[in-house]
Amino acid sequence: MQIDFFHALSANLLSPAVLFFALGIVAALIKSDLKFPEALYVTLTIYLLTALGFKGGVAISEAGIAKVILPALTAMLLGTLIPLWTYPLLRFGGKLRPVDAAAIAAHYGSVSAVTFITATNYLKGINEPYENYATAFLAVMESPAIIVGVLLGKMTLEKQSSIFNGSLKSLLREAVFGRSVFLLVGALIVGALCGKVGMDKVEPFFVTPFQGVLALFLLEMGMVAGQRLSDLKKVGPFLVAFGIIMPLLHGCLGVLLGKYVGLSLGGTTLLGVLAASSSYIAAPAAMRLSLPEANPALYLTPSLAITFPFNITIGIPVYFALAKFFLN
Amino acid sequence: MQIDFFHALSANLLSPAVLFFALGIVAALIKSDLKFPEALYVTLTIYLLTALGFKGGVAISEAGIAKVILPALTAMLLGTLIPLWTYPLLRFGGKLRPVDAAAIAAHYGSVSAVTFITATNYLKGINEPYENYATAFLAVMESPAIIVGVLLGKMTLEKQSSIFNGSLKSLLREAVFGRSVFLLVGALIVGALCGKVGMDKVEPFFVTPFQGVLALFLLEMGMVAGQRLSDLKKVGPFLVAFGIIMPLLHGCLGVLLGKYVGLSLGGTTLLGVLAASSSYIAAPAAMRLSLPEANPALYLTPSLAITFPFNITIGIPVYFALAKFFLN
Amino acid sequence: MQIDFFHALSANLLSPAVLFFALGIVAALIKSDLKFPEALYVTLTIYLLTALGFKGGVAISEAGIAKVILPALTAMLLGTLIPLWTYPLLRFGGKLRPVDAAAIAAHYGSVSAVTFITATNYLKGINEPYENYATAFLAVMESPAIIVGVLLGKMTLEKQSSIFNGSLKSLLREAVFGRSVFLLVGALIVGALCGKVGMDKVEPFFVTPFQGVLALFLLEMGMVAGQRLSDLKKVGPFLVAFGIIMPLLHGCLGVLLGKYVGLSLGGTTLLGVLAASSSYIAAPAAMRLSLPEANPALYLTPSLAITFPFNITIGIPVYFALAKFFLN
Amino acid sequence: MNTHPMKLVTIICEALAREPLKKLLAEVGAHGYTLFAVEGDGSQGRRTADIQEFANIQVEVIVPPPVAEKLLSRLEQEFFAKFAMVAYETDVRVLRREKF
Amino acid sequence: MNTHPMKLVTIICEALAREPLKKLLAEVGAHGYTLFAVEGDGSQGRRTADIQEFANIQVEVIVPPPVAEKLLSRLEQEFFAKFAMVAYETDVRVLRREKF
Amino acid sequence: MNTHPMKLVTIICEALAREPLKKLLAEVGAHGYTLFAVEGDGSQGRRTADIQEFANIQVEVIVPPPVAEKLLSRLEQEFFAKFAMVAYETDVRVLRREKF
Ligand SMILES: Nc1ncnc2c1ncn2[C@@H]1O[C@H](COP(=O)(O)O)[C@@H](O)[C@H]1O
Ligand SMILES: Nc1ncnc2c1ncn2[C@@H]1O[C@H](COP(=O)(O)O)[C@@H](O)[C@H]1O
Ligand SMILES: Nc1ncnc2c1ncn2[C@@H]1O[C@H](COP(=O)(O)O)[C@@H](O)[C@H]1O
Ligand code: NA
Ligand code: NA
Ligand code: NA
Repeated sequence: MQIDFFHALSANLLSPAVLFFALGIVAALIKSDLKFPEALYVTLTIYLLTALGFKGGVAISEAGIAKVILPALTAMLLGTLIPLWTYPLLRFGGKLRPVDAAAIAAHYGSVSAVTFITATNYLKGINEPYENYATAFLAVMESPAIIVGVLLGKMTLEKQSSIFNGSLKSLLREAVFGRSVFLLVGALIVGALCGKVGMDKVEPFFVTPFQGVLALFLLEMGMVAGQRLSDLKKVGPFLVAFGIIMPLLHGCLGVLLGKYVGLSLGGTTLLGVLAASSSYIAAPAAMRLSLPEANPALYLTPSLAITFPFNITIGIPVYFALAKFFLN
Repeated sequence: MQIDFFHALSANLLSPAVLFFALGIVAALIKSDLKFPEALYVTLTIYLLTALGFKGGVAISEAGIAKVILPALTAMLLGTLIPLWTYPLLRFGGKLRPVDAAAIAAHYGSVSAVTFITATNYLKGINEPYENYATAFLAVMESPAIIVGVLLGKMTLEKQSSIFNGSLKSLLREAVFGRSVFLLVGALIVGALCGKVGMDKVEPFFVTPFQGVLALFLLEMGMVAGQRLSDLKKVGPFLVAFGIIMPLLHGCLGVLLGKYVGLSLGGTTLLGVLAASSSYIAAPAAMRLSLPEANPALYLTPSLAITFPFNITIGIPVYFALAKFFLN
Repeated sequence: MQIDFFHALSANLLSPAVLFFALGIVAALIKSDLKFPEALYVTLTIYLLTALGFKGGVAISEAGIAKVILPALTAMLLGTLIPLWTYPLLRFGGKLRPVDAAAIAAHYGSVSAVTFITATNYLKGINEPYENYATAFLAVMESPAIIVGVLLGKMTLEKQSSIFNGSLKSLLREAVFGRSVFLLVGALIVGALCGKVGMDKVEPFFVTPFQGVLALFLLEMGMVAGQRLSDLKKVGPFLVAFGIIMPLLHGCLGVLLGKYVGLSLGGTTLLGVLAASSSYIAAPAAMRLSLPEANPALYLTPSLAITFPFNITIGIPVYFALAKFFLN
Repeated sequence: MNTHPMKLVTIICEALAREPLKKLLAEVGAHGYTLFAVEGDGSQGRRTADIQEFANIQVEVIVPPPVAEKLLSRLEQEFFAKFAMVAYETDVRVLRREKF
Repeated sequence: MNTHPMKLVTIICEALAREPLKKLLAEVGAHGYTLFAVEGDGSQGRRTADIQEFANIQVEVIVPPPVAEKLLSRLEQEFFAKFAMVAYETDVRVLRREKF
Repeated sequence: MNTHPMKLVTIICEALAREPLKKLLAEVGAHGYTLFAVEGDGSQGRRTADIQEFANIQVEVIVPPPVAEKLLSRLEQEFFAKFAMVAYETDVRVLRREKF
């Protein structure tokens, strides 16, 4: 079992995706002048989300929507609930201001698409099958925690000025129609409508080169995360520990739920990964708009500079090992 | 026959390319913040035109130039003539100003590369072979109608100011050396010189992922077209009807000509598509420069928001059905 | 032998990569409005360097580092030495100012990654195997000549002002951590760590479409080089001749060294190509920063508008013919 | 040729402020604006141009002096506390006064 | 250090005007210019940045006051009717007067 | 609402000057800056936007008048000979004087 785990760990650490991520961190640390153009960053994001959604949609059309509903609802519920215990923990354990606690809780209830993709990559690498429609879990887990977090934060704050009055409405709008959810859900529907026939046409673009594109993207994400490392002093030891321990707890929880809704070993791992992952794009953007009083260093840094690298490198094989353990 | 057509129609409507186009329209309608970077838009255009031209060139080198000349000249003639009847129709039927009638006539005589590509995609999807060198028809049909349209418009206008004196010369220059014609013809020549040997080297880049790239591009084009939908009120019912009926007539005409020059079922369909398609990039740019007095809402909106979506979704299977009907 | 050479030459001239390069030159000469977005240029560079480095690293992991060391050190030595004879030749033969002679010497001792990639492409096209780890030679040859050239130039100049005092330190930093060397060496290490297992995952992205991407990139490079052609009058006949004769001499030298360190026919050709190639990105950037007194037209134009096109079209098959001649 | 004095108000801020800002411009009565992406550094840290959501934009808007005053004072009251932002005004001279 | 008064003429217009504009700049005697892509909104509708042919550019050119006057008046006469365009001038102070 | 006079120093130069320029800005005491890529033409030739290393950037920095003077004079002494560059200052009015 232990040997198994180190095997799984090194399989992850020596994959091109993770190594390019490490290279990106090095680039940031030595202040290399390597820089991805913004347009490339956006393009890679669009590609990864579209490809992911499309594949997921095709998988749903094969498996039938009935099979997907229960685990998807479970995933959504999990995302909604996570802020409810992370908030008091941060508020009273971490002595954080209410608005900061709410913002961080939103991040850890929400999910990271890149972490999810890296996990599917990892499963493919070790030839472990998984439910391709798991993308649907990703799609439904992004927004609920953000909404809960913002509501928690709002309850502690006074009224907003005129321009921002509609902010709750625009938050809900963003949660449903925001860039990433829109692309993911849209491509999911397209994939579900096309099915296998459509997949045959676009497979050489959306599927075959996917892992390579991910490796290139993680090089950039390594730079983005690496630039945040210098902010770690600002967040203090409590949040650093939080950024490692909570993913492990949530990973466990996700794995257990995955088992109870009857997912395969691969799917169970993925639900663990989703629960463990924290958002560093959708959630921070929502906080800046809807909880501008919260301190970005406190919510973005742990999520981007601790939890994200931790999950990418060590977390994923850990959640896989947990899933294996619980499923036997 | 009827069953056949609905089969063909749904094959088109359920293809990833067309569904992503629809998704783009939805994104525009709900004002999603999804946005393709300009650099990505330009890159996709460069890729599609280069790949298309290259494949066409290789096909010419296989088929021999002799086979291509007659249908290419026919296509060119068709493009030149279309403005000659669309102009009076718009002028007297639609009661449009002479300069606007001329500008719209130029658009409908010229062609849309994206519509052409989507049609080849469609033929590939239903396993209907076509002359790959048909790209040459696309290349020669873009400019003639634009020149004719501008000449028609100029005849109704006074003299231009100093800076724009050379405008006719620069129009001809643009018609031959403009971005899209240059890329298409250039890649065509490169492909013709390399032949099959060259194709083997670059096939995994220029051919295999082509359909997927098209799907991504149509997502963006859906957004572009969707943003124009709100301008439809400005153009009035005559132009809306014009934007659907003219393509059908021109499609018929193209199909008939395709039959008489001896093209296959696929090639005949493509000539119909070219005749039916209208320009929404090259022609508007030329009009802004050479007929700045014309009203952009009147020429761009019908072409981009009516004819283009109509052709992409319903038109292509219709022209295919027509080709089938006439060739039997 | 002669027939053989013309065969080899035409195989190169009729490859898609070289033909697209020619098309780019045509675009520049006729002042076409075709333009690649900056982000696309940067993306293609990142892709080519990463893919190249990764493949090289995997090759090292297969061949063992021991096999690579001797030829790599030889390549590095060659790069270091080239400025030592080009400088006096330019200074006294060409009657150039010391600082200009030093700058040009730096360019011709350094290398062009694109020329190298085109050469590997060429070898693949004629089915001539080569040591994949030759990328390591490219990686170690970029910087030494730049450092030597700057040192030569500095010795002839007075002290610098305050902001630029650290310029030598920052030059060394740039030489080791600069964008292109960093990406190349970084991807090399990643590839060496992943080995074959990693390659299997990313091959459809980093290897299969590589030649097509190169063709697209050379279209852009043709435009860049073509825009420089009008500066040729400024550089005078000595530098024009220099830009063709020196590559031939250095190509010979590289081929001979390749033979003595025991490389294969393909590898020997590549060492010849590296020696013959001259830098037009890293070196000019370093000169602008570290030898700003040198005249850019004198160093950039010969390298970019003469040597680069010469090598791409005629040079590569010549160095291949030389390698064949010497190895028999 | 007649040129007329106007105010050019320049606002540099994080991209997230984009939509509220556009709304504000409409409310105070600006007839147009120009906008582009920028990089920057300031009291709230460096803003690189990678993640779109965290990038900076520069908005330039030409308005009559009273509108400029209204715009700046609403920025001060409603935006400065919430967004990384710099705003300043410049005197410019335009053709076609009625356009602004 | 000596600074000298110059005019900065800023022109925001659709990208299609680019080449005629460059020609005009040369004709009135500008010695250089700076240009970048922008998004914008104005009386002739929103200009997004997707289709290159329909995008907006901003051109900035530093010239002596008489050149600025000539430039603006020719813009007014020859360009305003044909292109979506805004132009204005600002007083600036430069080093190296002879450069402009 | 109180606006205060400041200087906006605009520097257009080749991208290679970027790091030395940032260093200079810190040395003279600027509290922030804004930067974006531009195309341009001037006495040292056209700068297109393809090869990053040879592109142009525009840097805008708001500073109190004495800092502007220091900045411009150091640019003149240390940068003009080495880099393709144009620099000028404009009078602007800002909110929150203490920010600059
Ligand atoms: N002194 C300054 N000069 C020019 N731009 C500035 C200055 N200070 C801040 N900025 C810009 O305004 C943005 C927000 O500023 P801040 O709120 O100070 O972080 C920065 O990212 C810069 O782009
Ligand atoms: N008041 C304004 N302030 C700043 N930019 C403007 C303004 N009005 C128009 N523009 C810019 O000028 C372009 C053309 O304006 P228009 O001709 O009014 O459509 C617009 O797309 C904007 O980028
Ligand atoms: N008169 C001018 N107006 C606006 N920008 C200029 C002017 N002259 C030069 N520039 C810009 O400054 C850069 C460097 O100028 P130069 O050193 O003259 O080549 C050019 O590439 C332009 O972007
Ligand atoms: Na989570
Ligand atoms: Na047509
Ligand atoms: Na060399």
